[in-house]
Amino acid sequence: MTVILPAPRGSLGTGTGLLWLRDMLRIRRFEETCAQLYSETKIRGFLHLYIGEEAVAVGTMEALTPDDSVVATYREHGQALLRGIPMKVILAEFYGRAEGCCRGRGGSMHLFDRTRRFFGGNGIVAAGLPVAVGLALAERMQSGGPGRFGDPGHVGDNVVACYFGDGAVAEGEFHESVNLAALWRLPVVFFCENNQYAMGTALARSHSQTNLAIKAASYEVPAWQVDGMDVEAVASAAARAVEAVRNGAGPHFLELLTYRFRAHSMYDPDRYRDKGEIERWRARDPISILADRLREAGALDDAGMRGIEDDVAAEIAAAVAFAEAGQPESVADLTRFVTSEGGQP
Amino acid sequence: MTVILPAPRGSLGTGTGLLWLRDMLRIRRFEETCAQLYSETKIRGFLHLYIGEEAVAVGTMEALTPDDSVVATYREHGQALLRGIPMKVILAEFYGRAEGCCRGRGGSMHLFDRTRRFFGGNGIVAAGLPVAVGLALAERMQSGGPGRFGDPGHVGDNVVACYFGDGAVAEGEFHESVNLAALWRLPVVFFCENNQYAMGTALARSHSQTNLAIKAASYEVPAWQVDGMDVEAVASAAARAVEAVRNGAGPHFLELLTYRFRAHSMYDPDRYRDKGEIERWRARDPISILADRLREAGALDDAGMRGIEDDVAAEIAAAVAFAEAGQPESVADLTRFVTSEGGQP
Amino acid sequence: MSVGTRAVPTGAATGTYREALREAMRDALRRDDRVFLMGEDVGAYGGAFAVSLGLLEEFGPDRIRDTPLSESAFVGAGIGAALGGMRPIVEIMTVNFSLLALDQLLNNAATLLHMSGGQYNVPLVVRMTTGAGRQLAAQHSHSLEGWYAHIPGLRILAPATIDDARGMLWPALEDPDPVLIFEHGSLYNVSGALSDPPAEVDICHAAIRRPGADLTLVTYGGTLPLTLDAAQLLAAEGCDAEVVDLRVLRPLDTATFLESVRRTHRAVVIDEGWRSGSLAAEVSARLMEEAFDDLDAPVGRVCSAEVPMPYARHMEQAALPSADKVAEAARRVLAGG
Amino acid sequence: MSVGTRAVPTGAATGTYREALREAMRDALRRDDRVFLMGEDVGAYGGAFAVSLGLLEEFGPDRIRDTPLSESAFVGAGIGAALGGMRPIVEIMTVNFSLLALDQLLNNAATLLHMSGGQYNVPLVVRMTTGAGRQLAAQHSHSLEGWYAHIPGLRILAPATIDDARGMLWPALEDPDPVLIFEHGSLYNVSGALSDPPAEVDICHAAIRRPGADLTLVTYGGTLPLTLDAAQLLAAEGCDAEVVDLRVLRPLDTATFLESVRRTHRAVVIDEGWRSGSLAAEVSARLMEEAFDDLDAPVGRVCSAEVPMPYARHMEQAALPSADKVAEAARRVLAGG
Ligand SMILES: Cc1ncc(C[n+]2csc(CCOP(=O)(O)OP(=O)(O)O)c2C)c(N)n1
Ligand SMILES: Cc1ncc(C[n+]2csc(CCOP(=O)(O)OP(=O)(O)O)c2C)c(N)n1
Ligand SMILES: [Mg+2]
Ligand SMILES: [Mg+2]
Repeated sequence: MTVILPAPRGSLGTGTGLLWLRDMLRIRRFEETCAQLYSETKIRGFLHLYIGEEAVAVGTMEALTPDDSVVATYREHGQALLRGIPMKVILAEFYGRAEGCCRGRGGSMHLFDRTRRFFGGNGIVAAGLPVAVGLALAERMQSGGPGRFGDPGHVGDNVVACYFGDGAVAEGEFHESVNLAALWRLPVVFFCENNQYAMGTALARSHSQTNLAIKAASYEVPAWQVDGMDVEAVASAAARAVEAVRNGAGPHFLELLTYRFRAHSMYDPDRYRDKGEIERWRARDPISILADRLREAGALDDAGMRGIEDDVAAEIAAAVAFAEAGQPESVADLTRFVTSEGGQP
Repeated sequence: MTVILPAPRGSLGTGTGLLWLRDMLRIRRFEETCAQLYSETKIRGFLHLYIGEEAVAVGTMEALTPDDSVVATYREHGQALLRGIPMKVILAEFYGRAEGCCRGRGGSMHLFDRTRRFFGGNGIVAAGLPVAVGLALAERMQSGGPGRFGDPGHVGDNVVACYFGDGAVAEGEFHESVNLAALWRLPVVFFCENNQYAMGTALARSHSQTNLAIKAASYEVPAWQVDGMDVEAVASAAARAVEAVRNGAGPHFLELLTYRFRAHSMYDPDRYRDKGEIERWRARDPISILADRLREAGALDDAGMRGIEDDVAAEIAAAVAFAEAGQPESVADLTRFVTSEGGQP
Repeated sequence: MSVGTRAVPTGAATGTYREALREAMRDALRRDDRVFLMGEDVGAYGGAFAVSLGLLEEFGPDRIRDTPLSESAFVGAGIGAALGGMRPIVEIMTVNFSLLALDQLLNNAATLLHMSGGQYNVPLVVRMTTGAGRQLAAQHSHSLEGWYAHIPGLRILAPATIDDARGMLWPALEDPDPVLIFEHGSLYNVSGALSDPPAEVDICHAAIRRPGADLTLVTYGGTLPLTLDAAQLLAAEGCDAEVVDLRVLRPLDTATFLESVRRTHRAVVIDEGWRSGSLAAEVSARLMEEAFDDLDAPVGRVCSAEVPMPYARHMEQAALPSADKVAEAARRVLAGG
Repeated sequence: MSVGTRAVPTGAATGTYREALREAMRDALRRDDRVFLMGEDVGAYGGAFAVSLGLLEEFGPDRIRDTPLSESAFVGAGIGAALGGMRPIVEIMTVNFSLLALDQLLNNAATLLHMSGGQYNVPLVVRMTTGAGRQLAAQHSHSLEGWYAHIPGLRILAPATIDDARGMLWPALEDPDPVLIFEHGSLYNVSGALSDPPAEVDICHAAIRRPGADLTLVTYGGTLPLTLDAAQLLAAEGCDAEVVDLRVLRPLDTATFLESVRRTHRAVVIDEGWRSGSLAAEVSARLMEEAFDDLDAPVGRVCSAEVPMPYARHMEQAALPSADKVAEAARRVLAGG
């Protein structure tokens, strides 16, 4: 239940490995650019960077299909990109442009994409969990046929992937949601991004039991810890968990041990962490780990790396150009979508 | 952690045993009278009876001193009586009389007594837990000296006893409160009155893990199940837990397995329980269990039993007379105590 | 899943407000497979106020779904299920416990559509009991629907009649946006005629429950009966009061009460909530803004005393609006100006 | 424990609203051993808005107590600690998250004294940031202090000036009943003179921030600066506006704004909350009730647009009150009647 699974050796198809590397770099470089744009005041509000945690999103989302649903937090740029929301549309959102995925209304914390079953982007810690449970309930109720209600023989659900942080585990909604999902054996997989801090509060100052997988296991939910800096380990754990959930085994919980290399948000002066601690984690940069492994396997060389970096840089440049050229939403639309168009008058 | 402790044999001092019997009978007969008075419409609102669960309050409260604090639920008549609030004052409260312990403002769900450190009487399920944690925090902060903050060597706290039901364990506040108490090693003992139902919802329809002690243990809180129909078992478990808490071992959790013989409240038609189930539990009536044991030990005979019953009946008769003679609070006092007298204007 | 659109005749001729609510749910559950009911004790217990009694037996535990005591999770799950294509009816046992789910309602249900730029609507219906009057004391007697009426993105309904109890649910389920229905606890046992087929009701407009020429009494929900009683008292004194039932607390139908007050030139607003910051304040402020020149006297308010509700009956009654208090306020307004 | 009563001179001559709040806490922590601060990130992080920066180092982790993300538990624990003889200051990071603790505040903190027949008072102080204006979007921009002002048993404060930021905490701690202090996020960086020793402030009365004869502008908290700006705009047009800062949202000091309006005969209420069911509605309703005959025109309201707050700056600004909107509303009121 609580061992840290090692990455299964030799399973790294180099094609997949290069794609993962590319995806992690897309997140990394995109966010580095965003940090820069933030200091230029092109982006405002809260901006929470995922830098350091890329292997978590990349490894877990590998296990999902387009029919699955994703519920994330305010630290969701990685998931949004991987789900296929175009980078330029995300950046336009950060610019507050009408071309953004939410017309500029959501900003960094509130990315949504209906066609991609991407359900945000939630700024209230732990508030996405009940919603994810409800989406899973809808999956279960609509999948029809035998095994509708609590039948362990049920197979073939779409899965809901629910992301949240270590801090969120202290909230009452975590407890209520995991219990409900387990009680009703719903097809939801809980991905706890344990980056060791909730803002400035270290894990051990938030939780009497710091092994969060043990906490989850107390709901009779299969739960284990995973090295969140090793994308292979993440991908194999996620594949196993998602497959089980899909096959009707009820909710699963993965605690992904990771670290954010940057501050909590652009507001955060990051006073509360030991520099040595940051350095130790940086030494396990998920991008370096994977790149080194690919190099070792002969699948990557300097030219290959440069090629990926160039591609990513081009995508980012195009995104910036798109966002810069974007238009503000008309103020006349301020009250649009408070209620549905064509709904009750 | 999760074994059901047997009662320690031979520990039953007969003097104590007779007092326990008397206390259980006081609760039982008092509540039977209340049910009667309810059908006569002398008592109104919600009335939640403790009948069947008497051993829990009697056994646990035995371990407390007058300096300890008690936080209970809307099903708190037993605790209120045992804490020493005069029966007549409780009944006057149910009558809505000015002589009641809350001037008739609280009724059955909201008994309070400041001088006895009895903090209610809370009608919101699980809402007493955070308050109990805060009372324990105040104890800890005021106990001064070494071991103030999280020092395991700290000794000699007053203890806060916090009661709540099995249903309450599903609420987010349970989770948040137990974690907080454990994190800060506060002197609170959680007494979970698991009577198998939350209104009409059976335990297994509320919790994915029905062993609630296991749930509590996941917070690193020592926790175990106790036969809540056996007052000796309860008393010995409570003594052990309270002593540990008092000595600075941090919070403890007891799951007291019990059953309410009556419906949830006087409103409840009790449609959801199997009659056979009720009969099986009634066969383990905590009063009969103790009385039989006392008879076996030669400490009780029919005359002795009659003597106790007569005493209790006399106390109840006096309480009824007192409540009947009570006066309504003056309507002019309606807005009194919305804020403190002598406080800010 | 199949989605019918025909209202199923119920056969019932007279009944209670409670039965009307139950029939509305039964009907919706039959008409639309996507509809289900979820909440504490809605199933095996039959509903804390017996509204859903018998539905578990008819529709099974998948669609009449007992939840643990986890208000935030099951309300949030209702939001998720609505996003996922279902049409959940979530019962929160009473408004008192809804505070535990308020974040989900405000920050998710009411906000998702706007915040997502129009992508995600939340077709959720939440029902809950509100109000005092049954000696349930300070924690079980709130009237907080005025708070919910403050939230953009929600529709707030307060059925005060049997027809509204029967008729509001289906259009609420058809609304693509979240709708909250507040059922006053004192109304469940009120009985009267239940039309078959049920009357169509709209969920947009206030209703005039008693026409009158001299004064407008504006109210909703649990205080409608006592307001009608007050109108009777006033009639005996020669004052012909009009009674407006707001019905829809958000978006508030200003036009109906405004039109009434422009005719009568005097108004009293009756609301069981605490006075300061009450819905009655909003009605008064709108009359200030829109009918200032039409008013012959300041608009009066009859609300609950600003105290946690006491248990003792005489104290509770002293704290609550009553027909006498309404009549008294009306007399003051008639005397003023 | 020793309880001092002397205000410790701070030595600071000018400073920010943030520093004033910090000084007030430092002072209270020094004066009274029973005082402690508890909340998310008040310690190691220094406070989400840096209000408590440095206090951990000075007072230690026992008295500057970081909590887990458990709003209901730590607010409830504040109530318990207050019952147990302490004088807790609980910081809820922002009003947005306070909904998760609202049940504790309404059903325990505000209710215990009355419900227990006068036995248990709750000397708790809760501080939180409120308001919009920093592009934090729909879930992080609420102004819900009007809801709290609806609750009997609570005192609600909204310091809008540096003196109030410095001076309200100590009397709030001396109040035997629960006090909530709302700090508008846009004020933290405002700087000005900090008197030494600090000015004594009361927590009972509204204040006139600008005397005037032609019109009364009633506001509080984050909208005070823009209201004063509007008064400047109006002055340039020859209208001498009086500005009333409510300061205490509950119990609302009606006398002060009433007296003002009786002199000026016209009023506009400015409030960052959504309009329907706003605190501004309550002020308007009270003027209706108490000043009807003194009013030359209907009382106006300037509130936020009734939408979840959008992220984009131009949209957020469009949704919020501004000096121009206030001046515009004032012109309408001046033209009316
Ligand atoms: C209910 C609630 N409380 C507080 C906050 C303020 N806040 C935003 S993020 C955050 C830390 C969350 O930590 P964690 O869950 O570990 O996620 P991480 O940011 O580390 O990814 C806090 C306290 C919030 N948004 N919601
Ligand atoms: C937050 C909340 N939700 C719902 C209720 C309604 N309610 C009152 S008691 C109760 C059952 C509680 O069950 P449990 O905790 O097991 O205690 P028991 O009544 O069995 O002693 C419910 C649902 C409530 N009072 N508070
Ligand atoms: Mg974290
Ligand atoms: Mg129970």
